[in-house]
Amino acid sequence: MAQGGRKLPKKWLILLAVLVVVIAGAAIPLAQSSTTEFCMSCHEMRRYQDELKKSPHAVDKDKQPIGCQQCHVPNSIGLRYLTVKVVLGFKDIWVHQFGDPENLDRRAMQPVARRFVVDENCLACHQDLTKDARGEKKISPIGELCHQAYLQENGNTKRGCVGCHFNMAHLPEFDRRYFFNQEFAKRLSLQTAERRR
Amino acid sequence: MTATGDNGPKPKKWTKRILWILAVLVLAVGVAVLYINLAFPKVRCQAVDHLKSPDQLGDCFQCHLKATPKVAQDWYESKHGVMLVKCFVCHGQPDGKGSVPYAVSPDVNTTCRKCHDPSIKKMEYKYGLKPVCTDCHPFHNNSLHHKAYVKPVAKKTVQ
Amino acid sequence: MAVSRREFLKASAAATALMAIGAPVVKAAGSDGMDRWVKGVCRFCGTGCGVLVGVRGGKAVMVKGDPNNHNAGFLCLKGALMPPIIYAKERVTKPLIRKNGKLTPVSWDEALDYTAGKFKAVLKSDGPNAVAFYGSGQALTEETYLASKIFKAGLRCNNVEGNPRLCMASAVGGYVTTFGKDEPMGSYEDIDAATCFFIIGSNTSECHPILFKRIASRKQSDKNVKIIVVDPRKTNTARIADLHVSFKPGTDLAILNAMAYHIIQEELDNPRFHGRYVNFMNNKKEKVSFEDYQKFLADYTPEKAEALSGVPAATIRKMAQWFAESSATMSLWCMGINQRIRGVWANNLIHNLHLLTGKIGKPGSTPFSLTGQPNACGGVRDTGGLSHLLPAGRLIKKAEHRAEMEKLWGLAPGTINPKPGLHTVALYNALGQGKVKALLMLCTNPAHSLPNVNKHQAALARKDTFVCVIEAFRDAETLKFADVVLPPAFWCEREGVYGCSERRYSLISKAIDPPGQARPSVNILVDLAKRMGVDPKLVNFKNSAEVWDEWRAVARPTPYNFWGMTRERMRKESGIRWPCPDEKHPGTNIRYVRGEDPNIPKDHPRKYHFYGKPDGRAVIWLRPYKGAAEEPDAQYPFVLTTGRVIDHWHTGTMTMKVPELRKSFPKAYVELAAADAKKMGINNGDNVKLETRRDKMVFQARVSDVCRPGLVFVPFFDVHLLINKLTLDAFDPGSKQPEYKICAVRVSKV
Amino acid sequence: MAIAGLLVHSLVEEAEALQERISAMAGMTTYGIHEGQYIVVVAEAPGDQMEAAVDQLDRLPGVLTIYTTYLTIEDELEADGA
Repeated sequence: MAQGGRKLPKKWLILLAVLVVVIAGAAIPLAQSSTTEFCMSCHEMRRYQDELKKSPHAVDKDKQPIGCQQCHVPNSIGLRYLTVKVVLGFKDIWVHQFGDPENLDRRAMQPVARRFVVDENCLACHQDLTKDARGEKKISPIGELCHQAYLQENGNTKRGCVGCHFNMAHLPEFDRRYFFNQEFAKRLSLQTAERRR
Repeated sequence: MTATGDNGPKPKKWTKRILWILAVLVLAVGVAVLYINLAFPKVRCQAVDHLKSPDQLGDCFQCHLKATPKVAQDWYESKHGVMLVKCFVCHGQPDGKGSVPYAVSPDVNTTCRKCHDPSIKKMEYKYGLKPVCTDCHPFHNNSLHHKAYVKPVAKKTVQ
Repeated sequence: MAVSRREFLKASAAATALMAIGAPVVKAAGSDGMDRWVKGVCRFCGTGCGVLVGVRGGKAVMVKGDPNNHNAGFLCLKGALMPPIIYAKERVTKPLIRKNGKLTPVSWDEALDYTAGKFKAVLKSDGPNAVAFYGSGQALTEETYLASKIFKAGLRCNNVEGNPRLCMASAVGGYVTTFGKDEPMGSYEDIDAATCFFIIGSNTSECHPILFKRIASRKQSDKNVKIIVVDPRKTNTARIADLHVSFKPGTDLAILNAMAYHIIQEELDNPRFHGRYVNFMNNKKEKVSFEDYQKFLADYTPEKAEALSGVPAATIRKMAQWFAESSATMSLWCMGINQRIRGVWANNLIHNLHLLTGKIGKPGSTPFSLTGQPNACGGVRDTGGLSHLLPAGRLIKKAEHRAEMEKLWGLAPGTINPKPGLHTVALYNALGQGKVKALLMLCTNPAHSLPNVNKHQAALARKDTFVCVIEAFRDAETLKFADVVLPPAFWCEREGVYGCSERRYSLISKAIDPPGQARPSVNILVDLAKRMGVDPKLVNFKNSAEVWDEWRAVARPTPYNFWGMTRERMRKESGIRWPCPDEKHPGTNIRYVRGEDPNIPKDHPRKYHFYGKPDGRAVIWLRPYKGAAEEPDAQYPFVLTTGRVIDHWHTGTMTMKVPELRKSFPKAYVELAAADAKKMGINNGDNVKLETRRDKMVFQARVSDVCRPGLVFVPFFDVHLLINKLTLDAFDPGSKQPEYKICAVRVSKV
Repeated sequence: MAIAGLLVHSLVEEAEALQERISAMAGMTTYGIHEGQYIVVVAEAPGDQMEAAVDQLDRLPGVLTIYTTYLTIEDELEADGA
């Protein structure tokens, strides 16, 4: 088999090289397609960026604007990352190409979008669940109970930051009446007023 | 791969291979779908088992106004909210000791029938019984027609 | 046309209908797992919703709404939660006598003989005025009628009182002084026809939820319906209000008079109506002219009312405009108007607005007094269960009424004591002074619900007074002072009639047997009366049905005639509204109107005939303004008001047995206006001390925008935090109803 | 007096009470309950008030719907000398 051994590594080597090329080849477009600019290349996404600018997640704590991928694409490269990139990527392209991108059914999209935002991305910036979003004040007693239920210390909400924290970045029309969205809605209405003038 | 007689009956070998490929494909898709449903659950918050804080337990609305503000406001502004049909009437008591069984999403047929039995019978006669009430009548925000009610939720408590 | 021809046509009409039966038959509704459904009425508020009690294996397992009664199958959040109360472990199942300080179980004979002995001793030593009976608007009609007969006829004692004195006496005074007869003339059906609702002094959404639902549905069905809610608290009722008017507590008389002023000034009144059907009378009961009424109203201009009440004159004008201009106006009021130092006058002023504008006796137009308790109307007001009344609107002070009753009850002339007995507050004062020595109580909890309750608890605690209580729950506050406790059958464990706010008498059928040795109260009273030496002929009733038949006969010669409501008919139908003269009569929707009210002959010359008054004319009273008994001052700057929440019923003896209701309102709280709380640095949940001239107590604060600044509210359901220790027992000189709604209080952070 | 043959379809539990109440109404005669929920009623009322009478019947509690299976105003025609 030794003789085969000499021939074999060459075949495996080629395979390995091809694999590396394929992965590198795939990684680059995957990485490139995970940037805000890429998202904005489709016109229908413009509205989402406008909303993001007025949302509590417009900028992070050192005033850098937050990109789409920081929430919608799982941080750690892995199976989730691949699933999101492939499943959502394919869906986006399909809708952009064959769907009706100009008037998307945001009410139907909301549950799907929330489904694919992983907690890991939220926890990337908000590590301490006993502190408020900026990590300064202690959260309210009710908030504490909720997070204990999230961590399954007291009761069990069965996962999901976005299961409770709604409209953190985007605010469709039908959600603007809720009292917890009042500031966000007011900022948005000011923005549309400016644009109309 | 030891080659059997390479001029064996061609079609049988091909169909076997296609079948194999199909099986693998189906398996792959099945695994993918299973994985997606596991890794990315449809409903992100199911309150499988309610928190255990007895003193807080009584007043569902005060706590849920903070914990799940959307549902709380939907209920408050719905006709059930105006009529003070409070949470325990349909959902029961989280510790399960109440006379109404505890359910995050109560069984629509028995719960609605408690009050709306006559109108369900009338509907049943005229249009036939639709199994799930909430298909047409959304439970929390059964909307109220025109300006009949003060819409926005008043801040229940200052804090 | 030959009769046979006609019969033939009718026969063919029937035949075609029978043939049509061939149509597909819809699945009959199942009985979802119950052996049988027993018809009854809810045990709680004066709305009087019909219920069906689901009985399985001899146990009441479920309660749901009766689709045939006025509530069409709906119940409020506590209506269906009866089973945990029926089977509460605190149920009294054996008679108890207090022996060296502890209530110990004894046999029925021992308890009844002991009680009868005590009563007989007091009767012998101090005469009939030293005993008393204190009943309830939650007892059955038959029980109250029987007790009233036992005391007034049997013992010649007029000290027969009941807790409707604390809630409905002013409404009775209002109706009797304005229309001559008690009870509203409209019904719940008016809600479906009204285009303007004038709700004053009532938190309808929490105290009469099903009526609130009906009002809301009416508003939802017609965009033009206007709802005015006049209440210093912006309660849940205001959520469907087009106009919520908050005013300084105690100034409602000025507002009502100012509305009348505006109606006349804008000539929105109905001179033809009040010219033909109304007399104007001043406070000295002298007839005056319409011009005098205008002169009287001159010092109630909206501007003057604004100065007193803090309600902008424009708002008062707008209210009056809507009231007068709507096609059908229904006014609803409750304790906010009744429990006042001048509750009768407040009732009169509301009736004035209806009589002035002619908005009465037409569908949707009626002044409708909401009753607190399920049987205050049918049980106590109609059967004469108060110290100045005789059954069916008769008065003790009227000789011919006494004579009539003596004939009906088969008594020797002059048996009934001509002097009316003691009203509730006077009764408990007399108990405190030792003038009354023996008290029998039925189905009520005065040690918790009387105003200025410290004084009255002391009265009950006196060693030389004997208190016998017929009460179903061991942990009621009053049992601390009871010498004897007799266990009654509770709610659907015995049969009997409840009469609700809209003159509807409904039968509660017996669904299950009472626990232990509990007995129906009618039998307890009969047995006790016989042992007290009352002539057996007066009380030979075997069950409540027989008492009902006698009561029907007694009411028959009066306008309260409900002779047609036989027991069988009551079992079949879901409540009938009196007057109902015969078995075929479907009951009356509107009174005092020819063609609607059976008491008015069909050919009567006048369309509206207020037969309670000698000349058939109602009265618009010239009632001057009167503030509260205890106005806030420098020392006690706030106004304290008390009331109910939807989750609990009165003293919570029953609703505290239901896990959900106990959890949703575990203890009482003080509701503070946000502005006041901020000024005093009180946050939501802090402890706050309330102090009045009578007592002080600490509550948890609930800061919200419900109360207006300067007002605090405390619900009275909590047995551990008896707010009635702080309230005032000043009462309306006319109706003797105490003023629960207003007293001065000092609020401080603990 | 017009005559109408009506089939009143009522809720099962209320059929008894409803028949009682209908027979108590002027100009209405009932012919028993069938299948537990159909009440056969023959209504007699002046032609112009028949519609109001049926409407009043319809508003009774427990009534699901009413079929008119027969209607004649023959005798009124006769009276007008038609």
